[in-house]
Amino acid sequence: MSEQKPILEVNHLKKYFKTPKGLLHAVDDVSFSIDEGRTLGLVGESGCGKSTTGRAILRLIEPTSGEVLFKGENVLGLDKEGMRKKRKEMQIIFQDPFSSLNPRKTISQTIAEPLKRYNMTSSHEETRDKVLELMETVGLAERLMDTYPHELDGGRRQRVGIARALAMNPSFIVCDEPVSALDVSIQAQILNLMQELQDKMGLTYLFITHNLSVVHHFSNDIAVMYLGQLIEKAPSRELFANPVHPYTQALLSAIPIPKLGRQRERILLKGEITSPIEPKKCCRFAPRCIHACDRCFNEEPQVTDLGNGHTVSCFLAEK
Amino acid sequence: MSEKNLAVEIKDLVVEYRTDTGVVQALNHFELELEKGKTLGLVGETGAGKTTAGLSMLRLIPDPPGVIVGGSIKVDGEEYLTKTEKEMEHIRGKKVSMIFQDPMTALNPVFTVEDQIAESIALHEKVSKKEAIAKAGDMLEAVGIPRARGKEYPHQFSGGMKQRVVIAIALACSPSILIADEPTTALDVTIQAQVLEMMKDLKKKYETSLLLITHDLGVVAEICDDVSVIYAGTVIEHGSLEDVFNHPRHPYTEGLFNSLPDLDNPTAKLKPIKGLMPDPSNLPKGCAFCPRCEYAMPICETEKPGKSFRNEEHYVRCHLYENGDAKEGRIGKI
Amino acid sequence: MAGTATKVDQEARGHAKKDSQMADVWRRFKRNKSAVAGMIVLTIILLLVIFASAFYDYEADAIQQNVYERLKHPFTEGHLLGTDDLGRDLAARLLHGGRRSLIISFVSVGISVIAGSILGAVAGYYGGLIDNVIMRCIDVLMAIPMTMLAIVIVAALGANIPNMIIALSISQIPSFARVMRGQVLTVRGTEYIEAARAIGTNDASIIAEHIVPNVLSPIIVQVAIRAATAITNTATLSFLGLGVSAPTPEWGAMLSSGRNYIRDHSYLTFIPGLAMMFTILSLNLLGDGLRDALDPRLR
Amino acid sequence: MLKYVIKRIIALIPVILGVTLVVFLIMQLAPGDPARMILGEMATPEEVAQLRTEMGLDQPVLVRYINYMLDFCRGDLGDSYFKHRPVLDEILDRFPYTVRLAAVAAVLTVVMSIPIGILAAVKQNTIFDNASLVVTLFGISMPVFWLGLLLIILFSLKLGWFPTGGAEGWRSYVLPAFCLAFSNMSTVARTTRSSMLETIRQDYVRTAAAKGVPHRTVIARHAFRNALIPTITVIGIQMSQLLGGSVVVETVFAWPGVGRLMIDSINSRDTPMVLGCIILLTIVFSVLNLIIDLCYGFVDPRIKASQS
Amino acid sequence: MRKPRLLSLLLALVMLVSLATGCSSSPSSTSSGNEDSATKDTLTIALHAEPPSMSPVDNDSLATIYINLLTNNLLFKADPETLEVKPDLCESYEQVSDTEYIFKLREGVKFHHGKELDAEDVVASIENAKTYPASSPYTGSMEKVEAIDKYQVKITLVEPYSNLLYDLAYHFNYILPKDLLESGHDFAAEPVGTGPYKFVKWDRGSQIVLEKFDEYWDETEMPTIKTIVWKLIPEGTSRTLALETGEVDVIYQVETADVERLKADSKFHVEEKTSVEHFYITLNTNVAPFDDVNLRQAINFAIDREAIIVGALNGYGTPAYSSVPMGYEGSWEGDYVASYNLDKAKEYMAAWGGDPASVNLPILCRNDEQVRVATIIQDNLSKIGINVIIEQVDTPSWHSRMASGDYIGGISSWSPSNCFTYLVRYDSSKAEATPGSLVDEETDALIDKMKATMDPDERLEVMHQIVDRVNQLVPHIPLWQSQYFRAWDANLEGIVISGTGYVRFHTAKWAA
Repeated sequence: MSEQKPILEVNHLKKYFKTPKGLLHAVDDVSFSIDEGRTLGLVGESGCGKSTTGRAILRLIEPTSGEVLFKGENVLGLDKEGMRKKRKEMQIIFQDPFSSLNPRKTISQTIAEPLKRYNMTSSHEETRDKVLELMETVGLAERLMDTYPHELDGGRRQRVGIARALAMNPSFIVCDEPVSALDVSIQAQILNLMQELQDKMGLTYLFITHNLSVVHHFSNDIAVMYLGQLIEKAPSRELFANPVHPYTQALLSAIPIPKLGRQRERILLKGEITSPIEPKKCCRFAPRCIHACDRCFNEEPQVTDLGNGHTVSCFLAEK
Repeated sequence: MSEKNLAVEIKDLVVEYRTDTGVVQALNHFELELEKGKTLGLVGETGAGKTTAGLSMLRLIPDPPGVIVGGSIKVDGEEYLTKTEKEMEHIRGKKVSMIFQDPMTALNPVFTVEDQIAESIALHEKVSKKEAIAKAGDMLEAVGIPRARGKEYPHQFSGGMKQRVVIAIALACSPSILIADEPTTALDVTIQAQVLEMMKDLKKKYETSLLLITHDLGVVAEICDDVSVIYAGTVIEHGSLEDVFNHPRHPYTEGLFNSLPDLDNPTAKLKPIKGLMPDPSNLPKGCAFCPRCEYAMPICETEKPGKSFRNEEHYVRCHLYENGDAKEGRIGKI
Repeated sequence: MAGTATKVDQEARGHAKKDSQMADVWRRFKRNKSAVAGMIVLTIILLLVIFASAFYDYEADAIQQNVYERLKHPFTEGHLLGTDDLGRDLAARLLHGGRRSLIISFVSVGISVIAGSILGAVAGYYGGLIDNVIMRCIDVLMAIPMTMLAIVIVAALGANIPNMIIALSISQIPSFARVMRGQVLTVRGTEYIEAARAIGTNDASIIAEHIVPNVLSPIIVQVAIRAATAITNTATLSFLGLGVSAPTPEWGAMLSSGRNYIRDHSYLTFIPGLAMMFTILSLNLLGDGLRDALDPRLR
Repeated sequence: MLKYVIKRIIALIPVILGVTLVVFLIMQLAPGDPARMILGEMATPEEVAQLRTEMGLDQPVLVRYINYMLDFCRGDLGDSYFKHRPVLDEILDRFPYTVRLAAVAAVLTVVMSIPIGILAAVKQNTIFDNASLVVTLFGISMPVFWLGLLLIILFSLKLGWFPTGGAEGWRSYVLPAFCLAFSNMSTVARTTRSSMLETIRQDYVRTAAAKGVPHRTVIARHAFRNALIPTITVIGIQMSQLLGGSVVVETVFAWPGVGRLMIDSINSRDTPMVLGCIILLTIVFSVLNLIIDLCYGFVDPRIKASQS
Repeated sequence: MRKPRLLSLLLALVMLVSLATGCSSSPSSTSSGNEDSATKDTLTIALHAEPPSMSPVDNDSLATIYINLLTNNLLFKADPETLEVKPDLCESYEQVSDTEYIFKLREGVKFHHGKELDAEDVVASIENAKTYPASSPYTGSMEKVEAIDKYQVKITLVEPYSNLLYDLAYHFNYILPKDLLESGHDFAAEPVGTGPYKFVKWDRGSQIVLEKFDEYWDETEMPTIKTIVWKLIPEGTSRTLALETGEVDVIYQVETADVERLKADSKFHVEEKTSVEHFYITLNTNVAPFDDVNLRQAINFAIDREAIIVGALNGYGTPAYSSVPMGYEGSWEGDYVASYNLDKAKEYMAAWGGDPASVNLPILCRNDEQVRVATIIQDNLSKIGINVIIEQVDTPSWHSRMASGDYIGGISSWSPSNCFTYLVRYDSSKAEATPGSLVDEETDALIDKMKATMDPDERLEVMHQIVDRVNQLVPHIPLWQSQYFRAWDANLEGIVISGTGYVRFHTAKWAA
């Protein structure tokens, strides 16, 4: 429905891990697309496969099957050299600022590394200038060039991670829980920074997080994952206004709102999340769903399109 | 000041960490009042000293490097700072219990869940081993875990279930005060909801006074009666939930609310607090928040602000309200 | 890292001062007095041994036998530390002997650290079949008790310095390989390695630039401690008759041949023995000091 | 659990194959011809050649290795070149002594080093911590034979408390076992100390303290149990040191063990005997490691789960 | 953290130093040990190395020889002082022809397992010894051994051979019971014979226990001590310590370093004896220039044997100049013997005429002592321009290099039981066994003559001629004869040490 062609299309992406007890379905037939310059929020609780999806798209983990079309070209088919070139345009920001920077390298060395890899700068001075420029864009003071990660706090380390990702001016960035490890005040600074970068450089984000209030603020569309499957996707305002899948409803009702008088009737899920190993043919949320009928326990729900970008995989929607 | 029935009263508490790289002032004249049967939220960011406050109540601050320099901690009228280690051992787990943040590492991996609960019971209530195990089973049921799973080991439980066990341990001897340090931060939001719900019920059932240490204002709104906002080791604002949420006075409290995305107006731009977290090993002379405060005045750099009261409960430490009138908020006016 | 920094640690640590990483390591190393003492003693020993020929001539004092000067006690004139059963000056043999002992132990540890680290790194990084094959070979070497392996090799190839170096290094390779493999496995899982792969870095430079610098500190500690063990092992080989052949001076050989005179001329054992002990002690103290100074967790 | 033990025993076979191959090849490199050693200087070349064929020494190395392994599977380790006795009998006569000495030394190591490790951790950076570190360092820095001789002089000759050697009665165990234990103590003590320091910092130790558990019980019950695992690993590795070190101790204290036998057979190029000794020590070492792994399971339920 | 660690370092050092001084001070009185010797009825002997086997025929380790002296008897035995051959199990003998002897056995001699000794036993024993190649020098001469009747044995020789009686007195020809030989009894593990002591048990690696054989046939040398224990102590210093603490009563190999201290202590008796163990340099006569006798004589005269004794052997040993060790019945120096005389050495060098600088003499040594000796020789020969190179190798490689002729010089040693066997070694037939040995017809002829002459005095004369001949050819440069040190408890009496250094314990007894 939107005229722009999607920059990224993911079709039937699967990733299974071999475990002693059988195949673990981490990502099970996930499909979605993101238009250029927009942000898709990917939410779900721990163990739902959102992080694996992000890494599989960039082939940091080799997916089992599926198709990832970036600007029309299937990334999964590329050979080593082809993939290396494609990595210039597809980058990633990590969650833990403490472990995503090499403790033995100074800030300027870390940021300069991508430039060196693709020899985008010919001389030492040019590299230095480019690094300074990047540090400027992410709000890092020049004097920090020769400091080591252990001397910086979480917020500034995350800025270094972003600078490193921007070095090859990519067009698409996977953000894997970029602010979850930060304090509230620093979190806001980083989110604003990412917003400005998107507006200025037309970046496309896949924003992975478990914090629903942040995803609502930051993304244009939101996709909800449960146990390796994408169960609902919609523009963020539509999803919060009219959640269809029972899990999405429970998820949204569980958000603690920092305002008085807004406490809503909470939907408490019963039981625990089931095991993703060798899952049966059924709706995986059925054991915890209050509306579950026997159809939910025997068939796998198909994706139903409710119009203006709102899709859901639940038998309730099919009626 | 109406005569409140105080479970915990902390006055003028100063705690320092003396390390080789310098002296870290974790708590500077920290004060706190927890009324019996009420829940007080202690809100602050990393490094503000919230955990140190909780630990000093139980005298569990690792020494070295931690040192309680001065101040007083009165629980039900008894001064805890002068008690001997033996006396504290009888208090911990009996009168005052504490829950910690990360359930993954809070339980000892080599003992069964049942043993770890029964240990606390056997310590404080002169009961036989068998009775302690039975009581531990009851506690498991109370936190929603089938008694039969008592024989299992921590690695066989999910994060949420482990936190329930930690709560069962803490409440095993029905303490009068429970300190919860970020109990649900490490949990998924649906599990967090279940645990918060359970904590509310158990609080009523055992009439425990709860000190909830957290950085999540949403959780505070859910469960707390009063709120204290801590910054660089000092309580800069305290009041009832309604006072602090609807009438925030201190610029830092206001900055916290502005840093959070507003579900009602999601696309509104965030107004973060500029600058960095304060370095506790060399705090500024005057008000600790001064370097990051938009309303900073020259006096802020030199003197520490005193308390200004908006009403009986609600006070704020900020020079903006120095002339004693914190009723009309000055924020935005200057 | 095991045991994430608990809340209290973060509050206690505050912001580290602004200094480069090496300076930081040196500052924390300086605080550990016994490690500094170890380093000073080791430097003195090294200087004495390196400049041995400045004090005593190798041929004239350490090798030349002088039958009529036999078994003189320490502090007799002309011989500060006395003479051995063939009338050779003990101080001269101590210094020149030290040169051989340290060469044997440092070179053998050098070989085993390089070979062991490469094996461990490859096994740790690539995993799968390679890892299995390498680790099974390491298990075979580990299964044979270290001293036995050295003994068999020296007995087979003959007792001279090169063979002893080979024997000692082969028997130390397993410990380095296992330490390196463990470290590489931990580092390989971290996010900055994933970040390096995300920007298209190939395996070789990931190992060289990202993995090796971060696994060096435990290896350095192992080098100090293994060098100490190598010295004791040379003495054991000498005791079993497989040590350095006479008349070359070497601490282990001097201690071993001096043992027959332990009753009446005990200085023949105590002088080389104490020299070995001080070297080993200081190496171990240095190793401990380095371990604490380089441990990122204590930062 | 049984399945795990069987799996480990099967895994032992390639190790033994590897060990025998390595030692067999090394022994071939050695100069000197056993037949000549047996017949002495005066034997004529024909006599030597005849004996070589008799002993099968003239066949290519690989053929001899395969024959050796075939016999090995039938439990026949061949005859010693010199002792005119099957290798197995000779070793089995001495085997109990080596195992008993190693066991006593191991117990002594554990009894001496673990308490020191714990106390050094609990009383970190005090006099005790440093003194214990230095004393244990003496263990590593003193060559075993020198320590042995000094002990004999002091305790047997001067004080007469213990015999100078031999293997009669418990008193003859004291000095050799102490000698072995003292030289292995340092590594175990240091690992115990560092793993205790590590465990004391863990969250569950603080949870225990918050329960009102007295400090001493927190250390003994909660911290120590978790600190045991890395300590047990090191004890396992030290076992191989123990078996290796016993060669020297057996010589100094005239102990009728396998170590001493091995040295004599290496010097006289008695390959079957050398191989026999090494295989046996490898089996003992691997069995010890298996026992130690099972101890893990006993101490830590997570590992027990992975084993069953 | 700062002070305590340094303090504890010093503390530990003080402790170590006190431990050290404690040991090296003069030996105080040993508390335990040998006061209660009167009631003591065992004799404990320190054993240097465990014998590979106790059978007399399949090895020649010293320990086995000493033990077999107690458990077995021979037809003839060597007299401890004069080394002459005397009858032992055989009562009398008669030489019926050049190649035939008849021996009359003693009657009523019992084996340990009860069987009475008879001629069949002698036949079976010698047949058994013949099956072992190593015994050929001592059994090769006998063609046929047969029992004429219950107590008489007839031996027919291959050719006239004067040394038969000595051969029959050598340990290969111990008399073993026929029934056990046939039943495959393992003599290696359990010796059985007619000797004064019988075997009790062998704890491998620790001790061998023998017990008095009450029905021993020889009343003149009846054993008194009930049990003899051989205790294995490999480490020299530990042996001396065991003696001083009273755990052992006899050491038959005392470390030279401890000799002075034991001599000074009245509680112990130290017996010093020159052995017949003869040390010499074997020169490879196939390799130029060592095939030239003048060069060999130059080396012979240039070596200072006194300095070797004092410098390399701690003063314990006697210089050897003749090509056969002194102490045998046939030993002889004669007038072709060398002495330390540099001028004569230079004369021989001139006679040889070659350029000394071109002469390189690598000497193979097997242990520290031999290396010390070679170092002194290196110093001596440098004075006549010859360059000596010291090569230390371990025993197995020493044997294989000598046997394969891959040597120029090597320090060797030999100590056979009599002069006859020693001289046979200079026969050219031995040249294939050790390439580079003497090959000389005249010497061969003299050796054959020695074998054939039966008359002892005549044979002695021939031996002396052989010695003179070899001394002139000097294929081996004699160096020294080693010194044996035996030490035992002063309360012990009756221990006999023979000329060849063998120790007989069965006559030992504790003083009253």
